[in-house]
Amino acid sequence: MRKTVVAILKKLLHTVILLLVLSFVVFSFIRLIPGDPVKISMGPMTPEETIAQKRSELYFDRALPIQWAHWLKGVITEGDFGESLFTHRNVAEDIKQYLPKSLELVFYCAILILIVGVAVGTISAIFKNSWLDNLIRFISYLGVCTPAYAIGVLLLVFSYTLGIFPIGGMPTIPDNYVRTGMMGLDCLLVGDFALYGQVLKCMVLPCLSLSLGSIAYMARIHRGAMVENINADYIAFAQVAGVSRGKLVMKHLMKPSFIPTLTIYGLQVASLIGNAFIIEVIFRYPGFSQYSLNVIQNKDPYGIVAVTFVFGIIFAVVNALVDIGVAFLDPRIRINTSE
Amino acid sequence: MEKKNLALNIENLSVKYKIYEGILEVIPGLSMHVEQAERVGLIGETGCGKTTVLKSAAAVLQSPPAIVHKDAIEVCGVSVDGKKGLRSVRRNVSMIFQDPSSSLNPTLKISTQMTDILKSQFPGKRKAEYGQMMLDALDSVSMPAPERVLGSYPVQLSGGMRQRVCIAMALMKDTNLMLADEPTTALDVTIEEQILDLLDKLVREKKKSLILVSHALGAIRKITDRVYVMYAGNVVEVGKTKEVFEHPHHPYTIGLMAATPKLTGSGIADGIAGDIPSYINPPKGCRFASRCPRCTQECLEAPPILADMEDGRQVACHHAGEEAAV
Amino acid sequence: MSENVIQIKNLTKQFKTKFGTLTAVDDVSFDIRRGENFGLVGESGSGKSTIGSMIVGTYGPTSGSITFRDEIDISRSSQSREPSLKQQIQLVFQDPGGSLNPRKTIRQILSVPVQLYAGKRLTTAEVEARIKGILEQVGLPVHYLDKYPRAIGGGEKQLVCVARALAANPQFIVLDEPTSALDVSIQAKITNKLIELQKKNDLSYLFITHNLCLVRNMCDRLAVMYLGSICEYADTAEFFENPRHPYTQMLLASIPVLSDEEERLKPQKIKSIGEIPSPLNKPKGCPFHPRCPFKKDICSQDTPQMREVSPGHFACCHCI
Amino acid sequence: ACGTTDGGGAANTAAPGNTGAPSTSAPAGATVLRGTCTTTPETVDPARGTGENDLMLYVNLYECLVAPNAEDGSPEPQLAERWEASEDGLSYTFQLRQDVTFADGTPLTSKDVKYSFDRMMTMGEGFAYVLKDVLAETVAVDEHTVEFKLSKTFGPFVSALTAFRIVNSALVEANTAAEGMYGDNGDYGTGYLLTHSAGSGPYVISSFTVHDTMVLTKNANYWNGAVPAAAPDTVEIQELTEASTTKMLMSNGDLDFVHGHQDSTTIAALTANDGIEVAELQEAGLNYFMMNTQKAPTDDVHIRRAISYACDYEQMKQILGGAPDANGPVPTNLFGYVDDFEGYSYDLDKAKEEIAASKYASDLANYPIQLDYIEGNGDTGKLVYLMASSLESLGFKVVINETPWVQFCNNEAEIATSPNVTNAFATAGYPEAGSILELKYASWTVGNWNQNEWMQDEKFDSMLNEALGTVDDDARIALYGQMQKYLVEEVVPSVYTCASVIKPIYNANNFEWPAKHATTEYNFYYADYIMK
Amino acid sequence: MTKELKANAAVEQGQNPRIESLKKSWYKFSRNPLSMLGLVVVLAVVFVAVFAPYIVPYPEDAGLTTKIAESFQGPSAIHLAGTDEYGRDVFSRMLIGTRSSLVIGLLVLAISVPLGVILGLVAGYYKGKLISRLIMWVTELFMAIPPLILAMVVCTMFTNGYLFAAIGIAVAWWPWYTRMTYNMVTSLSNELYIVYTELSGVKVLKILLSEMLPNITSSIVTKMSLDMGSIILTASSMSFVGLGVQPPEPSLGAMVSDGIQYLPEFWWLTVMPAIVVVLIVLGFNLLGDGLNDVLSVEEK
Ligand SMILES: Nc1ncnc2c1ncn2[C@@H]1O[C@H](COP(=O)(O)OP(=O)(O)OP(=O)(O)O)[C@@H](O)[C@H]1O
Ligand SMILES: Nc1ncnc2c1ncn2[C@@H]1O[C@H](COP(=O)(O)OP(=O)(O)OP(=O)(O)O)[C@@H](O)[C@H]1O
Ligand SMILES: [Mg+2]
Ligand SMILES: [Mg+2]
Repeated sequence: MRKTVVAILKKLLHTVILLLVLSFVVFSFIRLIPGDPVKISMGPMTPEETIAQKRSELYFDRALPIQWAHWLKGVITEGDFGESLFTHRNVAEDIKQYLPKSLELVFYCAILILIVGVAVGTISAIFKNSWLDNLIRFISYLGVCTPAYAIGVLLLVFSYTLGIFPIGGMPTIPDNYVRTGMMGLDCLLVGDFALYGQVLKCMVLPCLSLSLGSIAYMARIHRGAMVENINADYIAFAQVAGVSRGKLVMKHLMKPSFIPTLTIYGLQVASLIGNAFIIEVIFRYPGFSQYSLNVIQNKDPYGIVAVTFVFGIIFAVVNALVDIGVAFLDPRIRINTSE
Repeated sequence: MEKKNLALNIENLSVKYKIYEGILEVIPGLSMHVEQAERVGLIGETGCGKTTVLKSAAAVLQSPPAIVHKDAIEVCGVSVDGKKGLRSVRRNVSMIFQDPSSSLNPTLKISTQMTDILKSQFPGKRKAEYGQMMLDALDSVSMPAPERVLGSYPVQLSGGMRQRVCIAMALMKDTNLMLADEPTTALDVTIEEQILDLLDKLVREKKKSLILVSHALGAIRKITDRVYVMYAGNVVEVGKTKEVFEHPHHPYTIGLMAATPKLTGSGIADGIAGDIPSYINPPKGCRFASRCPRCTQECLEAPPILADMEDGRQVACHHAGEEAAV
Repeated sequence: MSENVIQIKNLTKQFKTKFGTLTAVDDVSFDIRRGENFGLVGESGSGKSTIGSMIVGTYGPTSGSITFRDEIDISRSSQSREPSLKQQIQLVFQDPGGSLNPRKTIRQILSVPVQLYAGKRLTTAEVEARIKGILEQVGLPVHYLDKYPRAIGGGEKQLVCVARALAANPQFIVLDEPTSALDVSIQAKITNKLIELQKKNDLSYLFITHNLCLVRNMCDRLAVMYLGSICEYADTAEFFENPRHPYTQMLLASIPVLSDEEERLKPQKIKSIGEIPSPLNKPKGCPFHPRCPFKKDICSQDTPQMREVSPGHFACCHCI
Repeated sequence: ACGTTDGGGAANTAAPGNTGAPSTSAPAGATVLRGTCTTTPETVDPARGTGENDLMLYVNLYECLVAPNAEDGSPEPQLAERWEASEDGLSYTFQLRQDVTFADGTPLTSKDVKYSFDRMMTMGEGFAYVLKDVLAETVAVDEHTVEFKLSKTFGPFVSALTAFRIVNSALVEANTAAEGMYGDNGDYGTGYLLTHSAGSGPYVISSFTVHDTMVLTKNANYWNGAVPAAAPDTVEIQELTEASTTKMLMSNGDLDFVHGHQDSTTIAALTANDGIEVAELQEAGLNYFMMNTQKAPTDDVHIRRAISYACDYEQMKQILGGAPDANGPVPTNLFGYVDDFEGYSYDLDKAKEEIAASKYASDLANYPIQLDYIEGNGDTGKLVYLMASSLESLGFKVVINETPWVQFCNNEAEIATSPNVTNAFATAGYPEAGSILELKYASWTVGNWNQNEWMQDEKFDSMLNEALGTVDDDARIALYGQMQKYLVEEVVPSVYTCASVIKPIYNANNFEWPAKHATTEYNFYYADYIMK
Repeated sequence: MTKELKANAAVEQGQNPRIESLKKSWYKFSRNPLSMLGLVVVLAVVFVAVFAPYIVPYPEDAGLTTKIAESFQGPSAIHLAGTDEYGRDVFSRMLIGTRSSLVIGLLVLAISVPLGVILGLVAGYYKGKLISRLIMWVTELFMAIPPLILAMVVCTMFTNGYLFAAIGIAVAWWPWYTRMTYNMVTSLSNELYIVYTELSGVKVLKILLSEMLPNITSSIVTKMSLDMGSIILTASSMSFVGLGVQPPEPSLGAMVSDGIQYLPEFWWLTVMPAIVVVLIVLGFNLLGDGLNDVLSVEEK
């Protein structure tokens, strides 16, 4: 297992290097696009000298490699990702502000997806070909094909008419609560459970809209994996050998079936953050996706680089976690990489 | 024959598989029985339905895709019908599968898999007791270093060790009937011999009934008393093992024996040309007809019935007793 | 006819794997004579296919040499071989299904070697004629040409593979377990066909198998491998009458046979014990010593050398 | 009010505080006013913003020497008691009030004024451009006297001061980072002012999360008597781009007001609810179709006239919910507006005549007109569609582009990427015609999105310079008048669709909207609000 | 069953085997009602996309028409899916919007599939060599970022419009084809028939094109069909935030996003185009699954 972890860490490092190269590519791209983001950021009538001054402060008047090296130096030595032209402050600060909120949202979604997706998939597989199974399959097929924004809008309208959940926004977290930047977690850390409850309540709709598609997909994958494994010899063997039915399904069948599910799960969770912006916009959730959308639309150079970088890291970390999870579940992999 | 005393009785079993291309009529109507403490062999070409028969006997055939009809399947007098029956039947059979590497759960430790079996067989014991039982079971299959094996995952074991584990697990259940589906095909000859000897010994010691399926005709000859020869889902010949091997009656059996290379170096007969017919729309006459040197019009029209011969053998051939023709 | 088709000297092949170096073939020497059917027997993982692969040039050996017809050094991988050499050494695999492209008809499959080795541009008619000729040789009906591999049986597929090898008009064919994926009844047909074709076309075979009975019935000479080394190597008849190496004896003793007559031919006093070790951690000394009932101290120290125990009969054991 | 519509150019929905759950930041019993807008300001720094949303915030936090008065927007004293101009118009001396303190209690002195002006002029952002070539030096004569030395006469000088806000120099200096792009001045406090206020206004920023929420609380030390008790203790403004959410929150009662250019359907839907009302605030701005005078085919004045005739003014006004007429380039409510010329009316026949007179008459199909507008900017899309279909009926080929705000700005920055015509609202930077005339038609202000006309008209430039340099009000108005006439009759750079009216929606059950102020942003002066 | 028999029989008689095998696949395919449903939907979508301007009731509504007086009418016999804020017929716009969805989907595939597959073939064949590592490295580079973000970044770097939306998505899409092809080629390289052709000295290009490519086409085609759905979803998510097809040209995602501000009163503005998106995606997914069934079964 240790060697597996080492192997995975190596892969992570590899990704970081990849991302550095990518940041260079993005830099070049941004320099190539027409338009002057610095000028735009400074308002319509700002004189050219001031803009030039700003440009030079941001290293935008230097050759690409120099600019990139400067940026890289900042990132490495002081975690300084450069100044965002969109928020006028250090991108690192922006990340600090927005990312935890998105991570928290995604965290709840991830839990929801895992539990509901697997549960539904399992039920569907156990009652294979029954009307329940068919119904679940039909719904999950629809779920996979429905864009998240449509689900979001639907939930918005429903909840508006029924008035159950708040339809947008988050409670204000007092400044002295802030520790991690994750709203719910901060409330918990402080011990304010009432506020935590409110945070949770506000997260219900964005969470649901973001997860339903993935839940449907997961249910499909998990059902498929279960159904495939039901036919495996070892299940028949365990059955004849006398393993009880509950154990057979929940342990002997579940564990191997979970391997493909987990891989897909990782992909889904990683892409949640990237896909969340629409939901964040609709539900006024002040998260990182929305920020990404903004910096992208504003062609904010350092913002875009940081956003791609952060997403890359998240992707890599999630994948690494999945790799570890799979290695944990599947001794074949664990043993093959560590012997 | 006193049916109550049979370890296994299958009457007129028919199995179809529903697949994408259509319906495979694999087993059209098969009967077989195993007496108490009898060891029976089941041989036949790949895909002739041996595993299907065993799985139906152990009531673990997946349906769908399998569609099973039968007059009766009884294990030690208990019919597999109904939920209760199913459970008690499963309690009365053990089975070893073709491929040891696919019949152990790759994601669970050997000890976990064994404990789960023990827990359902002997509920409410302490952990240490289960541990001891597992060690005993592994000992009984002469497993080297049983402790290490218990802590391992299947991938960490060699093929021979895995098969031993499977046998140990199958033996944990105190059953009358043991079904062994090609327990040695995945193994090398020298290891195969060890496993067969082991199986033979255990079954003899515990006076179990055994069905052994194997491609290795030699193994069948060594271990079993009686043999069923199957071709394309049908039993074509039944008889005492030695006799069938020495004097096969059915043209398929004859071809099979002749085609098997001998240690004597007497050359190899030309074998049987052709393939098993498709199970989708199988021929309405004898399923062997297309490959049979004795084939006549009759064979193409009506399926032969398994008929008693004077020497106690049963053969399903319209031309039984015409060995000379081959 | 004592001219050697293939001469193998001190052939060694090591693979670098994640878990260390794996010596798949360890200092192996033998030769195959012209027109001979040479059997290579051994348990799974003993390195038989690796030898075959080196002969056909899938990869080159780590050390040692392979000589073709006493003159041409072929211990190089296939890329650096000239086409004529590739043509003269052909290969038939164990798995007939896997060795035919499922997307091509038999005609397309066979036309590849026909055109490739013709040495000149052939017209469609010429190609067709040659393909039909070859198909006839292996005894398949012409209408098979338009079928896809999945539409024909396993035995027939293997015949197509043989036909494809023959289409190159080779001198030597490596047969890597050509029948072990097939049923006995079909195996017989293929082996007989192979023998027939060998006679007709003056071919030499390296016949790789783990079925000793089959070797008994079709090979002229054979070598037995265990964990990458050859432990015994002799004429077929001599070998079966007088097996010398403990492993060969154990192997012979383990063969399940169909009659009492055969039973009597088996060595009686030896029983199979132990497990085959992984080639990754081969035992020191004689690779067989952990399982050997006759082992002495020296067996776990020194690797035994191949010795000629009687004319043409070699064995590799300290105790002989 | 100033030159830009809101930063995002989007429908200015205003975000309420927290609607999901009651606010926890305000103490119990405190009144909270919750609003939304589509883009909240990026900084609290008064030297940087010029957008409507920036100004709405600034008026609550900062004060100027002079402020526009409520009736007509003309300057009246705020921090200054009085002022006088020198004879030659090159020096202005301001006497400051003595009782002013900043929110932290520090008294306001001439040092602060000098610091604020120096800071703005050095930074060069925001409204600095107005005085860029005019203000030579700011001198703190004594503690409460400031003298501005001008390098040339500038008629609208006092008026322009309404855009220059005074910051607490001690506070800013104490929070200035040493490193920055302003040499000795380090970052000039820009970092601090990103999220903190340093003014003397009735409110202070208590929390500012960029592009998310800003929370204002009452300034306890307000110098001008306590902030009325009826005014909200806390104002929470959230950024909210999704109109549907805004709408639902509003009708749920979770929201007190929604700022900005909502489209007419939303307004109609919302006002149907009990207590929800709409305020109509006419800005010192217009809706313009800005025609590029440098690009074919709009470089031909006949084509520009044709477009002016092709505009269905009545229907457009209707689409915008009955906006007042625009007559000429200067908003009718702006100081310096003159009405002594005839504008254009919807007349397709005249349009055809003009086309026939143009050099592109035979070749219209080869000169497609690219028509851009800002994504999500209320009902402007409909105006553009109406115009485009009208033009197509005249035989033009029209390509429409709905452009995100930033893209829009980017395109306008260079002539190469500027389209033929754009539609946008433009407003004056300070309450005088000169402001909008300069912003929209001077040859030196091209490259900003307010001027897609790309005017390079020497005659106009000299007229403008003359007018701006004229200190006498009446003379200046006369000159403004000539310029307006010249533009409408000879240059025809834009189509003046109608006046710009913003329509904030508010919940009259929750608070009472104060009397209307002539200058838009002062309608969002929360100290005047009366909570219920 | 009789049809099956005939199909079998035809193959037996050795008519053109390729056509016969196609016929057989078609027969299998046609027996699955869901796959057929998918096919029908996809055909309908294609038909609509091609002929929309000729069959819709108000073709002019795809353009600059404004009929303010008719705006916001609910679904009725005259306007099947109601009218929007400009008084345009939503039904007509939906059908015409289908076209842009499809065109973007096809463009993306047309760019990413050849690119991805060629790179994958080369990288797979030369596995372990420098060129292969380089290709796979670049592939990974592009896969390290969520596709939607990547597509948007690329998109904003260009101007708006069909082609650039397609390029943006394609930039995020090709790596998946490269990786898929790479994986298939590397596993094919171990297939004995490839080993054989390599050993017998067949040229690399021929191995890649005539031995390998036919074996991966069915997987690629299946993936393409499934991807069409995802691409259309992605494109609609992008046009939801204003990237891609520009108004007045209708695009389904933009219709939904424009309509959101009129919720809940004028629900048809969002609900109708959303249903169409779901339907199109569903169609391609069903078709893809159907193809997958037929083609992968055929492989065995
Ligand atoms: N789950 C299944 N679905 C569809 N067809 C099946 C299934 N299981 C078995 N079959 C078919 O039934 C036939 C008989 O299968 P079975 O496994 O019983 O043969 P067998 O005699 O055990 O063969 P082998 O010697 O290869 O193990 C085969 O043709 C096989 O294709
Ligand atoms: N390309 C390779 N890389 C690494 N190890 C290999 C490779 N090819 C073969 N081996 C290893 O070399 C050893 C000998 O393999 P080989 O295939 O020659 O055995 P074999 O005698 O043909 O066995 P079988 O009867 O199973 O075919 C095995 O342990 C195998 O795992
Ligand atoms: Mg079987
Ligand atoms: Mg081999």
